[in-house]
Amino acid sequence: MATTATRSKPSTRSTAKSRRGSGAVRGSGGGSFAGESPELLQDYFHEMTLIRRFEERAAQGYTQAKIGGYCHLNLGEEATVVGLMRALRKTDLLFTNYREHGYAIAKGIEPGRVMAELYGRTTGTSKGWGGSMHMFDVESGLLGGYGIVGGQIPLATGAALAIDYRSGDQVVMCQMGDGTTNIGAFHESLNIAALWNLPVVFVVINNQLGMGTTVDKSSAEPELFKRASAYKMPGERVDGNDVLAVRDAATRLVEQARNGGGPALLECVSERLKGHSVVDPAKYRSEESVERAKQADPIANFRAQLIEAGVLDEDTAAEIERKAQAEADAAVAFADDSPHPDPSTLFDYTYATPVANDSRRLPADPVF
Amino acid sequence: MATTATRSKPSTRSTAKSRRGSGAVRGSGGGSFAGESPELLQDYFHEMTLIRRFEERAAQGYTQAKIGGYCHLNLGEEATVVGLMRALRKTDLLFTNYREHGYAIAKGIEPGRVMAELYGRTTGTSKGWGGSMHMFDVESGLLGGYGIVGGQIPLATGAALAIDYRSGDQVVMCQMGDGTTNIGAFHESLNIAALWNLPVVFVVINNQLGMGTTVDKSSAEPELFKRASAYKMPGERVDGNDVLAVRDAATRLVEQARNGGGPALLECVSERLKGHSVVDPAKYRSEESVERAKQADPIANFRAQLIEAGVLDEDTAAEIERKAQAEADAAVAFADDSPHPDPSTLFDYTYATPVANDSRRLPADPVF
Amino acid sequence: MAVITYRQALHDTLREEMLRDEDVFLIGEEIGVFEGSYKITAGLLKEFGEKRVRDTPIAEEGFVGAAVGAAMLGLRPVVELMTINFSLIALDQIVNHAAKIYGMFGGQTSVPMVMRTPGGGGQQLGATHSQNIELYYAFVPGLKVVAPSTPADAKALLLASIRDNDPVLFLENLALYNTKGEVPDVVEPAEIGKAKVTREGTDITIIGYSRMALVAHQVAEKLHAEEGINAEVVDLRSLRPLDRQTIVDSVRKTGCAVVAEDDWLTYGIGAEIAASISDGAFDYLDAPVRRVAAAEVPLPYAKPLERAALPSAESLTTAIHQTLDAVGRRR
Amino acid sequence: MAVITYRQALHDTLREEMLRDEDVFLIGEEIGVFEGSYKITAGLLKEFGEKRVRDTPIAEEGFVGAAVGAAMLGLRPVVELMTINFSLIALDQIVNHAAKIYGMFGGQTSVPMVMRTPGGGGQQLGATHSQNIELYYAFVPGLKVVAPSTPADAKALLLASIRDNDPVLFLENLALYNTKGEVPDVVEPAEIGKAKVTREGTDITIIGYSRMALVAHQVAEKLHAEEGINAEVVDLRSLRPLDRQTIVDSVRKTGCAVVAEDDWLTYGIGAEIAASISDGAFDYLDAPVRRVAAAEVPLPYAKPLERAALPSAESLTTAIHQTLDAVGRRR
Ligand SMILES: Cc1ncc(C[n+]2csc(CCOP(=O)(O)OP(=O)(O)O)c2C)c(N)n1
Ligand SMILES: Cc1ncc(C[n+]2csc(CCOP(=O)(O)OP(=O)(O)O)c2C)c(N)n1
Ligand SMILES: [Mg+2]
Ligand SMILES: [Mg+2]
Repeated sequence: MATTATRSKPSTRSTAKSRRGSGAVRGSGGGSFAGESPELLQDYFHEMTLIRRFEERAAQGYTQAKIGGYCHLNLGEEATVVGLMRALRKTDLLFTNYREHGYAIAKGIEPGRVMAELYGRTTGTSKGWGGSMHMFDVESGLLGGYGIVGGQIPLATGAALAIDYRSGDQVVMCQMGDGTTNIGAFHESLNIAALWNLPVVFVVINNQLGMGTTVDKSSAEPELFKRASAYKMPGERVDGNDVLAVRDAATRLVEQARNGGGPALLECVSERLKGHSVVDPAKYRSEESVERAKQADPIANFRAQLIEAGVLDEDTAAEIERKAQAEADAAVAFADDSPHPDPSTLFDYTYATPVANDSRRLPADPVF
Repeated sequence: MATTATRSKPSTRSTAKSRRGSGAVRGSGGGSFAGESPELLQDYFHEMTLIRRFEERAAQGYTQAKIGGYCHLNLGEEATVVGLMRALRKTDLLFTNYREHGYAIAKGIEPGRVMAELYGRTTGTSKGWGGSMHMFDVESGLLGGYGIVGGQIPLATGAALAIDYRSGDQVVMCQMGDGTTNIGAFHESLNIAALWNLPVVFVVINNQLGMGTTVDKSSAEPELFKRASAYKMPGERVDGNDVLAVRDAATRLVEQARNGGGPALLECVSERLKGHSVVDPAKYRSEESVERAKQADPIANFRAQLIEAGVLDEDTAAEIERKAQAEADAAVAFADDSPHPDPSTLFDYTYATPVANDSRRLPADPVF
Repeated sequence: MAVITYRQALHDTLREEMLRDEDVFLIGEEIGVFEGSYKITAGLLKEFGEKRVRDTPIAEEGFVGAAVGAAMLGLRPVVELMTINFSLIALDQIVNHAAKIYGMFGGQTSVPMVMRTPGGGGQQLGATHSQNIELYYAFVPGLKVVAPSTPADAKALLLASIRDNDPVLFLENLALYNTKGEVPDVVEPAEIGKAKVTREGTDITIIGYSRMALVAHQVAEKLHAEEGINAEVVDLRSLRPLDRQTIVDSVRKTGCAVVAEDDWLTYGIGAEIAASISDGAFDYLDAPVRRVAAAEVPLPYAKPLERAALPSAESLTTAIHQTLDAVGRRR
Repeated sequence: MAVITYRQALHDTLREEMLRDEDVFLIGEEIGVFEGSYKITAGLLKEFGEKRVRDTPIAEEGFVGAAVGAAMLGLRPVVELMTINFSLIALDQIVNHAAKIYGMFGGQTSVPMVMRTPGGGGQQLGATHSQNIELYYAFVPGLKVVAPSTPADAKALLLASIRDNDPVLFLENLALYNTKGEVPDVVEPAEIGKAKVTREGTDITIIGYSRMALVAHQVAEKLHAEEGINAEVVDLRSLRPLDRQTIVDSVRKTGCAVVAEDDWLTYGIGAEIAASISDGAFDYLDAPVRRVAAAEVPLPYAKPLERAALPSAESLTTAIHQTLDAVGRRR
């Protein structure tokens, strides 16, 4: 492996700058959308908006007690989500944390199936067994949302090991939050991935908050991408509010991994628009930080930029927004119409290989 | 905390050089022992030799089945052990791994009590409850040898937290092996220590081997001191075969920690003269690596250098060696003469606060 | 005497102990700025400052181990592990270090620390966030494990745990935090290792701990009111040590027993209770000890499945009825 | 039919399965260059190369989790955890991931992996290196746990475990590696979840697993030869699922039982065995089920203390004698 290469992004892409909002010149190839296909840009805008609308409906479903458990939303992280997913092929594999509704959609799962999972229905991505934190779909390559902080990192590393073992050409992307870089599994896995030169890109969504803990209160090195150097791994930071910047950086690192260049760490700096989960009013948050997050809203800014660049006009934008809303609504309708799992299926998924003397006892059943 | 400061040692102290053995000019202040007290140098030589003789007797005791369990020796690491311990005050606290006989002695425990622990006797450092891997002595500030790889690192961090909590002026030293830098506890603890600016110095004894696994097969960044930068912590590498270099580096970092400068990581590059533990013939080791270790023998080299520098003559050296041998022999005699713990004491140390309904059942006893 | 919630009892006790003893401090994830995932520590950061209320990185092994190390030097850390599920990451530090350090070094240093953590399912949190794995701690010599079911016991046992010189796993339960009960104005520390008969009766013994001790008590009251069944209820309160004598004394009186537990049946806490009853009341038992426990599956998210899998007042009532039928004591 | 050691049986089976199936690979600490801490994998690195025999950093959580991830993609990793004590560090990956992934995602991906690991005390390894914590796995739905006591069973169960599509904890024991036994030339995979009556008898049932199943068998033979006692011995072989029927059938015949286990008594594996016997053979039992288990202390290093704390042929014999006395069947 080459020597450490921790590159920080050029300042046009720096967080500080584009965080100020639409006034800043954003830098996809020099301030415009030069070289980008307008359809694709509209498509990004649509997908980001769809995720926004979807999450709003999820929050609503939670309030209506249609959704239970914990429910963590991607509000504010839509540019990161879409940018990252556009760097992956359909056959590439994704492991995420519990904040994964948007990823599930952007990786190609029908929004209805994602909502149905939140509703705990048999049509859901995990047949109602997983809920918000545990979406899964083999066909789309989403190998799971995971609720244990850091739990997905060794798994993703192992999936990359399997690809390498079989000389496959897939790449694994492993998403995680900023707070997650402090847990042991992060360290053990990045070391293993680098040591064995595995095709996996680790992505840290640095929304600058754990639940209420700021990144500088939890990470002694708050410039998280620099941690890659402890494993001689390339590390980069990108503006997570800039969908193209995210896409480009991720594409580069994913293709590097695909071509035998080994693992990398990509940090996407973004903002969490709301609380840690639906039930968190985020009272601990400073007004300034809330305001900053609002200003950084990647969808509002992208919309304004696309209009300014003539890629979108108000009508098309509104049309796309209506479409996204309709899709989110349709997802809810699909979920609501889907069947609940039957209690008789309770013992269907304890083991993949049937086994003698497996317990199938309900709480009121005697042992003999 | 200041920005990353990973300093590698000047080349006169580099491993490569002094590893070649006594021919190299060693660099304590410029090739001589300028400024060093001859008594102190003799004292170091004596202590290193004592540890060597002690470990040889331990190996013998193991072969005679006087010692059981696992038994890991400090053979080859004597310069590191003595250099590190001379940087600590008596009141400073030490946490080590299971390879700690030499540290126990150099931190001030009577060799007889160390050997008695190996022999499992009541006069041992842990009253026979701990054995080779688990020495402990409050008075000398040895807060334990630990057999679980990495287990001592969170503990040492917590001890430093307690010192900080009480505004004490002690420093904690936390010793570990090179292989141990790959475990999660290392990462979690160094982050916490740096985040909270705790008075702890982490010391990695890089003998370049786990059990049979070389450091480059286990650490993606084999220059282990560089890992400190992931926590914005100072990291240094020192020649572990050079007792003065080790002492000086350790003293600097220990005093820095004492004065509020926060934690640091010190890597001491050394060689393991024998197998991982007494029973390991180390067949996996290349001839070249065995030869290199022999050439690097810190005691033989130090002896030659002291003689060359006129600090020692052959007679004094031989006298010191006889004394060390006699002390090691006396330790064995003390251990051999000490009583075995009585089975009636089996339930003495389950709880510090006595508690109702505690089980004191032997295997053949009925529950009622 | 005031009626307060289980949450309030915990909060008040932490606060009082911090006021009483400078060596007591709190450490855990999101206990300060966020005021605790379940708000037990609300307000304490503001009152005591960062030194006494320490927010940690997400690093269960690191911060639990740090608490162990601090306790070795005589501090009295009270760790909050956000839920017992996450404690698995810290298990090596708890089982191989906290529990062993006193014995392994021949009694030279004790580890006076408390690890507070809630277990429990029923909140649709799915397979990894709904477990009842107190067994992992109750099994380990060197640890003490308490599991109060009422606000008063929560207070008395938390006092005892903080003042104890050994590592104590203090089991809470998500479903108990909002339950209410009377708490005396002055509470003495409870004696760890002792069960309590919370309802006297003669027909059957129901044994539970944590949430299921409360459910057991409610079921017993209901059976009495509606069917005249007079059940004795034993709240274990301490899982290690286990107060076998109190259990056995009760069963010697009633002749039959049902264990109510939130964990999985096979190898669960109830197995030891049942085995101990057989050990100590063999000649008094008129029927096998029934165990009401969770179905042995990774707990599903969907409500109908989750409900089917978890023990409840209903399943406990069924088991009690069937046991009374078996011994011919159903009225 | 050849007489080989338990170690050899494991080694041969690993080798044969690697030859049979390209997807089987070994992963663990010091299994390659060092040839395994207990030399089970000796020679395999040389034969199969680094891809199939993968030495890992000391990072149990990382490499066990990596094996889980590889298994999700259809490989069949066989993990060596150097001793079960170190598995605590990987427990979150085993309990919250390997065991949950099949169910939590609604059966979409299975985790075909084996975790081989030895438990056991008696080697003066001290409190942290001598534990028998198979309970931590046996308790968990989604895992399968096997614990063979003979070379033949080691082979048959390892074959079954490697070919099974679920995560299997394969329990070995330091004291078994050098024991010898007959192994047929052709071995079929055993059926996981089934116990085996390894000695038929009518006077008493002795139940054990792993090392204590062997000790139980030896004790039974000795009691027969020296005292004419005719004990039936049940080797559990599988701890999850647990074959209650075989145990209960035996006790229905003999009327009394002793459980022999290497772990701690309270909440140990034997508690479930005793409780299950009470559940299934209540009317046949003439005395409480005796459990012979380790003293509940952090195991001391010194030989006299260690010896006092651990179960043995002697303590098992005492318990058998006392149980036979209690039922009036001592000859
Ligand atoms: C091992 C573990 N510890 C604690 C938690 C509780 N928890 C859930 S999310 C979270 C914060 C994670 O923060 P970050 O990694 O920044 O991700 P974000 O939620 O901001 O996306 C915590 C502490 C958990 N799920 N798992
Ligand atoms: C958690 C854990 N995993 C594995 C082991 C087994 N083990 C004991 S020592 C050792 C190698 C440690 O190497 P290093 O850290 O370099 O220390 P050294 O022995 O060279 O001093 C291993 C793998 C253990 N004791 N604990
Ligand atoms: Mg975050
Ligand atoms: Mg080493």
